Amino acid sequence: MAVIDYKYKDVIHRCFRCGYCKFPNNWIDVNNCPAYARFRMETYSCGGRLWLVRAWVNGEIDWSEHFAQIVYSCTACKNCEQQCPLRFNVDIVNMIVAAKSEMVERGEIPPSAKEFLENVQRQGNPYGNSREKRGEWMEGTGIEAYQGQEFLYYVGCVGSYDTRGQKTARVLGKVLQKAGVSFGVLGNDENCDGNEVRSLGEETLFEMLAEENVAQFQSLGVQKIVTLSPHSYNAMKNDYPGFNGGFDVAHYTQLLQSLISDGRLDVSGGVNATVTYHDPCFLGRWNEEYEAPRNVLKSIPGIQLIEMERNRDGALCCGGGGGNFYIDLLGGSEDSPARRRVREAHETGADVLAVACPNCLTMLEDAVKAEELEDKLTVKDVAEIVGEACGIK
Amino acid sequence: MSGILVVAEHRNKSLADIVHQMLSKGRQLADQAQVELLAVVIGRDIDASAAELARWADRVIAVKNDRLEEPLAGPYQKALSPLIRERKPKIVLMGHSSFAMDMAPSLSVELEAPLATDCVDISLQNGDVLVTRSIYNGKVNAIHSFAQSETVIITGRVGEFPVEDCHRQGQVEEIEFASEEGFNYKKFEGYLEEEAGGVDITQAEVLVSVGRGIKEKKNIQMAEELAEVLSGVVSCSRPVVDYGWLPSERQVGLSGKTVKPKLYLGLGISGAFQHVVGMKGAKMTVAINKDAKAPIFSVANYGIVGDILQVVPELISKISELKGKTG
Amino acid sequence: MDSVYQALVDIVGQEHVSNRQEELFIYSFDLGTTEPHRPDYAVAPRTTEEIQEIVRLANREKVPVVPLGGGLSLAGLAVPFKGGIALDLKRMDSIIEVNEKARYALVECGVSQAQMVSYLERYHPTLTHSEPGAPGPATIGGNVAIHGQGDLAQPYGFNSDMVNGLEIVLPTGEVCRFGSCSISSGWFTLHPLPDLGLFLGWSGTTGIITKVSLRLFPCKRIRGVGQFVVENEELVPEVIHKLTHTQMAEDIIAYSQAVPPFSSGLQHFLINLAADSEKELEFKQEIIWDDTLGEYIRRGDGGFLGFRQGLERPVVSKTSDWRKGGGFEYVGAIMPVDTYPECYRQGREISERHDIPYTVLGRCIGMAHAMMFSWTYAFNRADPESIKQAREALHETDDLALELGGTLWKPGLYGQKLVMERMDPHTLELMKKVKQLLDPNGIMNPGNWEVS
Amino acid sequence: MDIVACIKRVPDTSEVDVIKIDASQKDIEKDRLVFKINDWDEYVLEEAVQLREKLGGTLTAVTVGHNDWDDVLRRALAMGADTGIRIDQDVSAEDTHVVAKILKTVIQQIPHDLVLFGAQSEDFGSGQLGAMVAEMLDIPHATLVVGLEAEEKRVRVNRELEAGTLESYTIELPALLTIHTGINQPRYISLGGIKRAMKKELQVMSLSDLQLSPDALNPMVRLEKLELPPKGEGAELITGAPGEAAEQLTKILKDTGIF
Amino acid sequence: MYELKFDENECLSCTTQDCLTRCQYMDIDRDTAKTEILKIARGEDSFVLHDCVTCYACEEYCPVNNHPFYLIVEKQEELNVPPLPRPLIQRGINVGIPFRGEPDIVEVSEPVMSMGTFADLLYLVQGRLFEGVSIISADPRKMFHFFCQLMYLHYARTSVIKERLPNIIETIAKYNVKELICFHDECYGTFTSYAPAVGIEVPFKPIHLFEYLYNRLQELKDEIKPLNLKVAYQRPCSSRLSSDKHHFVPDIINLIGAEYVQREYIDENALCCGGTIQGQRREGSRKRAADVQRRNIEDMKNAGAELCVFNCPACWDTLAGLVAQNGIRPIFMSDLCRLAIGEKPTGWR
Repeated sequence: MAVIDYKYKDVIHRCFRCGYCKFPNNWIDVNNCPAYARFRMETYSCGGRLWLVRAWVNGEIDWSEHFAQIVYSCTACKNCEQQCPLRFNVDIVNMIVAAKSEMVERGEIPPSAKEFLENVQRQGNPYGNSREKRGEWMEGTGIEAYQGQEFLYYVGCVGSYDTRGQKTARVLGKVLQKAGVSFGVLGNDENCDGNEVRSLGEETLFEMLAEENVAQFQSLGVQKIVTLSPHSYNAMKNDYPGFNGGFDVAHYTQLLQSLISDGRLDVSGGVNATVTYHDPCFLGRWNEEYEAPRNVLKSIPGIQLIEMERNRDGALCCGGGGGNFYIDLLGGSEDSPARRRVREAHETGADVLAVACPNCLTMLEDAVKAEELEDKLTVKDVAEIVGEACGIK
Repeated sequence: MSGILVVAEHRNKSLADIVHQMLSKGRQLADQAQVELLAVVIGRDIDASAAELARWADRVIAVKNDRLEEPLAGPYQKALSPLIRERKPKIVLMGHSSFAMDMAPSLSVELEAPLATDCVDISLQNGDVLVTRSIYNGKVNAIHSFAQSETVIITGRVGEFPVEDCHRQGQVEEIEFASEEGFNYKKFEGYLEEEAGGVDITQAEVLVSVGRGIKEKKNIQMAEELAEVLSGVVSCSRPVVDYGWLPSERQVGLSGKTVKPKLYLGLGISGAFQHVVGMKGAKMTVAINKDAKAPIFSVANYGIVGDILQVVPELISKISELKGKTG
Repeated sequence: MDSVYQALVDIVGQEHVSNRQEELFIYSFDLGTTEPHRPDYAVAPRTTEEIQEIVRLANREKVPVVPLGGGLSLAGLAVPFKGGIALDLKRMDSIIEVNEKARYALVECGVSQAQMVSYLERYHPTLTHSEPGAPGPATIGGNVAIHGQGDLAQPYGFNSDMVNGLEIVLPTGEVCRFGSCSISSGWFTLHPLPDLGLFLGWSGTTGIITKVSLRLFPCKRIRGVGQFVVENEELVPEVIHKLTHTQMAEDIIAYSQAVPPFSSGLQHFLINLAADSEKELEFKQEIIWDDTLGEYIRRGDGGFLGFRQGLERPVVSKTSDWRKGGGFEYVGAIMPVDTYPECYRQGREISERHDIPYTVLGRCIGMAHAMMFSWTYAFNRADPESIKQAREALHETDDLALELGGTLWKPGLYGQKLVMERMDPHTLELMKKVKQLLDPNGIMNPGNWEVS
Repeated sequence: MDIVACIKRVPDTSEVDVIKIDASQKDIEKDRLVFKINDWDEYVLEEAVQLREKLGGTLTAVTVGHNDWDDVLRRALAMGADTGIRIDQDVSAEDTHVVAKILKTVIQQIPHDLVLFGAQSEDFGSGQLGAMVAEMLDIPHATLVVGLEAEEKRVRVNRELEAGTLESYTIELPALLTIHTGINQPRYISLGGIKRAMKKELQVMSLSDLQLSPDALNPMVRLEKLELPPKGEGAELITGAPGEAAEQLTKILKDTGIF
Repeated sequence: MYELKFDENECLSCTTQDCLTRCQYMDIDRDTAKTEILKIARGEDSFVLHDCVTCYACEEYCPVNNHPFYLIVEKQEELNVPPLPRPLIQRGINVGIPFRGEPDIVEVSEPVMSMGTFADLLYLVQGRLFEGVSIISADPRKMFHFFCQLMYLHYARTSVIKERLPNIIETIAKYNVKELICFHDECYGTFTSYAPAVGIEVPFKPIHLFEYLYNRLQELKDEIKPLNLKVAYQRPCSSRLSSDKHHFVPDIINLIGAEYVQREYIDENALCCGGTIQGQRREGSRKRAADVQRRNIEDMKNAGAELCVFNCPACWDTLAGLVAQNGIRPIFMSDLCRLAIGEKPTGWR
């Protein structure tokens, strides 16, 4: 039995499996680890996962597709790191990703993850859609190609290919136009940001994407980047500097916040709605940006913003992280985190569930349909709500 | 020009369906070129097959070989090549079957004759033979001609050449072929029918058929439920079998079963021709697929562009509701 | 095809049963030093009915059933020593009713302590339950099944004394209710019916607790912890006596531990106070710190370390990281208060003998009627030797507790043996009969409390 | 056991709705297409690697094409092939006979107990090449192999026939097999693996290295032209949210008396 | 052995007796003050030794820098009138014992800052303000090797300080730095006031954190967005040993466009956080501390303070919670400065 050479060998045994990792910060619910919420077996809890990885590393269990699915069901939402009381908690997600990397190197990963990574290798996006279609989302918007404008508007894979994501990408484009922001996009020449690739354990592929993107941005003289997706934001803000790509990166909610406060964007049109906001993991727990989206929403006349039981660093992940918006190891049940989340949103009495991430958007909108809440709860991206407020159709 | 020769493939004493399709095409070409249509059948107890071939062919050559109960590429080739050298047919025509894929290429090398396989059309234009092949998963057609050659070998795609019944009385020539060649280096061990798991999809009135788009093994449960409310069974396309999610007895298509249900409901099936061949006979076809461009939509009566994981649960509840009402 | 597996799938559905190596591996472990044993199946039921069917199946097939909640007993009480079904009850997690006027909560067994605390804070801020200070996922059902106690033990006693009613699935599959709920829809008292209390403290060997009605208590607006420290352990029983006399503390814990080093050798007191107003709080503080403990302070024998408002929930699992090793286990015992000095001195000796940083802690139960002691031994999960050391220390401590005249609390197999050796033979015989009567096929959590 | 795996590189056309045919009318516009290893050849490599892990010996990967075809060889090396050989000749439009001649010449020069091909290619799908090469090498072959048990001197194979029937043979080595999908589960090839494979040496040969004169390669089948197939009529699309769509479909099924 | 440089004649010739007359916790007139301080100087018992809350202030009040406070503490120890109960002293003395092995001395390049015993607060030294600063004592497990020991002035244990401080200085000296920024001004006071007072050599030049911050802010002037906040400052006891640096508090607050609110208990009249008072042996200590804290916070409120700025983590521990309860937001000085240059302090909302 081959014993795996594993980066966190001398840390991973320190997990006691006390199980705090299952809770949000207010302890209201044991279901704040998306994978555990979905399956409710100890194997899928953060601690169970770590113990299994350790057992695999030590040769106590063999690799199996089920094991791989348990590991890949981690959405890297960082709730566990938030809740774990022990000093090594900063490395929990890294420990899982390192296990994924081992599987990637062995080629032993869930089929859907294999598809995801091969598609990115080939077409620069998880869907395997043609690179030639990446720019289709912007047809008829009059959005310019990037040529030295102030901002590069980086759309990302979901915004470029997913029909729902494309809608948001367009609206945000129009909002930026309306605010007179000088920006451009890369269209078909945009490539995957690699954030999910890394969380799927394909370190080398991520490095390649990061290097290519950094090189491309620099050759175009990009200095400021605004991203549609918090996933892109995270990669570019925290990882690209390691590939000497130090750009001034903002998530669009941060840009909108300042545009509104500087009076460059007029949202006086208002929107009459009771809104509850879902924190995306890669904006929230990963980058501690909880307020910008809320401030944007609060600044819109007519909006009443109410909080879900679990919010900010206690938010429940939509289940789309770690590539799961595509490889989908958490779907197909009323216990799926996305469906739990929309039920929670519905309980607040809100009629709009606002998100700031295209992955969350697609995950939660599908969940609303599955829960048959279409006529009670609408999922909208903050960009779309702002769009309405400044009269963009 | 000289004749057209159809190579007949038979199993358990009866001709494969494809043979009739090739005979019909062969007949048509022969009439057009006003040449003889020959048919060759090789093996033992082939009289019935020979007689059937004679309904299309002007001349049937029945090559008798007691050792050849089954159509085995090796021996067949050894029996065929001298025959073709002797009769010099312009076209040797056979169905693009597994058997042909094993034999035709080596035959073409042995005879140094050009070979075009899996053709969707064959035509004669002032004496020249032209073939059409469907390439790049059916997105492009390629038209080929052949270099000067006494004989060209062509295999035709299953289902592309409609069977036109014909009632000739071609004459049957019997030849003894005793050669041991072709048996020794490659020993036939027999056929394996995969063990019947009790489910015979060819008999089902309703088939819920799943393809790659089902994404994960566990989602097959969902298809089972849908099949249940429609009192049908679950079938699938090749990838699902390749992934080991369903036994191959459930596979519809060229290498699987051919089905003719009242309703064929395709979930996440893109519709490659190898699959479509197997389900074209369905009375009604409904396709649900994320990819609006999937070929399946061109053969389906109704289509829903959407995520099966979303639509199917809805469908199940709606149907069971309605059934509940109507009892 | 495994027929038991198939039957389980039919009962709870595919996703809530497993016979795969991953689940079997995880459910074979306790977090303490107990050797793992693999179950044959892991099952997570959602309803009492499902549990009944599982138990009936288990009887038919003579398959052991090992119920677990948080699986945090640390004493190996949920390790499937004889294989069978690991029954994860955490999906039984509805809070069914909170009756404010009668001050009780009716919950399913799998409701976690953390969930309960948070739910009451959120929806019934004037009520609280006795929170055991175990990690948050520990369950209500599991806790009463082992006679747990919590942060209201000083005024109100064991958590198992706070049970107002129980729903049990018997080892033979019938559902039984105990207390007022057995004759009415009210879950407000366990007494004064003929006492059939055959389930509390049995660690799931006589049945599966599926519902618990738990007493709730007034939750005052302000709650906080004060700390007091003395050098001389001999002072501890006296100080506790005085403190309990005030009837003002919600929780009194005396402890001493090697980490952090600066507090090593000193005896610390954690004293929880609660009040609805600053006035009430100051009144209580005056009585505790100035009037009751003032004399020690002025003599220089005792030190006041300050009072913090707000209850910080203890995070015991931090202990598991003392040796960067992810593990600890403790011996729990119920002891007379005046044994504290011995418990401390000899416990500390045992730790030092096994080269483990010592922690000795005693929580006051009732008006000092007893103390729940814990002697904690951390170990390094990656180092078999340190696990061995911890195990030996635990066994020596089991012996110690009994020698000092105490009783063991939720003992593991070793401790159970010691207890049953010392137990009055007639009592033992009765235990045996009860067990045989309730569990004729011996399928419930076998290995535990087995009277030979 | 010494294994030779012959693999090819194909454009990924599955995602392209409309393929453009270039001016010559004899090829498609490839400049913006993405290329990949032929689907069947992934199974070839997986099978070869597994046999190699089991029986030892050498594993040589061979392909015919210009230098950007190296990447399929890199995959093979990343998976565990010892050697990668590329014959530097563009044959993408050529008659299979021509390609077969070239490969036969190469294979003759390397140790080969077992030669593996994909059952067909994704782009042209003629499924001829393997069997032709076998005939030229005068070794036994079996096409469409979906089951394979190998020993030192012989292999037992199952060929796929129609309608779920398999045909079973025992074949003496050396032999040539064409591998069908589903015979195994190809592993994921990490980019790290491929990068490491970049360091390995590739053998590149020209026709002259093989003493093949171009005119010895005269094609027997000529490509006249490419054209786009006529459109079929297609399905009536049911639109709306999953709920609504399901609603409508249910009604249709009801009305047509399905239930 | 190290000797406190105390000159009785300075007191004899002193005209103010500020040391005791200005004490905020004892009401003493000038005559009593003179007699008592001399009694103490001569090694006799005095109620002052019993009633002293050890707030350090007299060190600052003394016009001739004669170290009255150090004197009081030495005598408390000699005459065994410790202000705290034994277990607290025991605890306290143990705190300073380094454990978990020796610190590994690494290459550092100036500027260098020592965290003292607050390695856990590393998150307070982030951002552009601290760019390029090398940190000494960044490892919580080793930080007691850098513990200035001055805390024992509260414990009547100058003996402990004298015993341990030289080794601490030696350890730091191993880094051979010319200048050392002190994260905590207790360290700064130790090196600049106590060590010289008892004749301990300090081979490097301590820099006060606030002085460093002020200079950095000057460099980053353009980045500063005026805060327009009313700010109170909780002055720690140890700052009494570096009163010459106290002016940086108002300087910084003005520089970042905030308002340093005027209040009764400000600057020299600042009140102790109460942390040390509440545990003292003397009757009523707990209430005394509570009263000091109440007055202190009331005063902040009356002055309209929105923020309460802290320097000392110990003050923070005792007071931050109470301050917050009273609607005033507690913040460390370094975080306040980060706010001013548009950075977001850890956990700040």
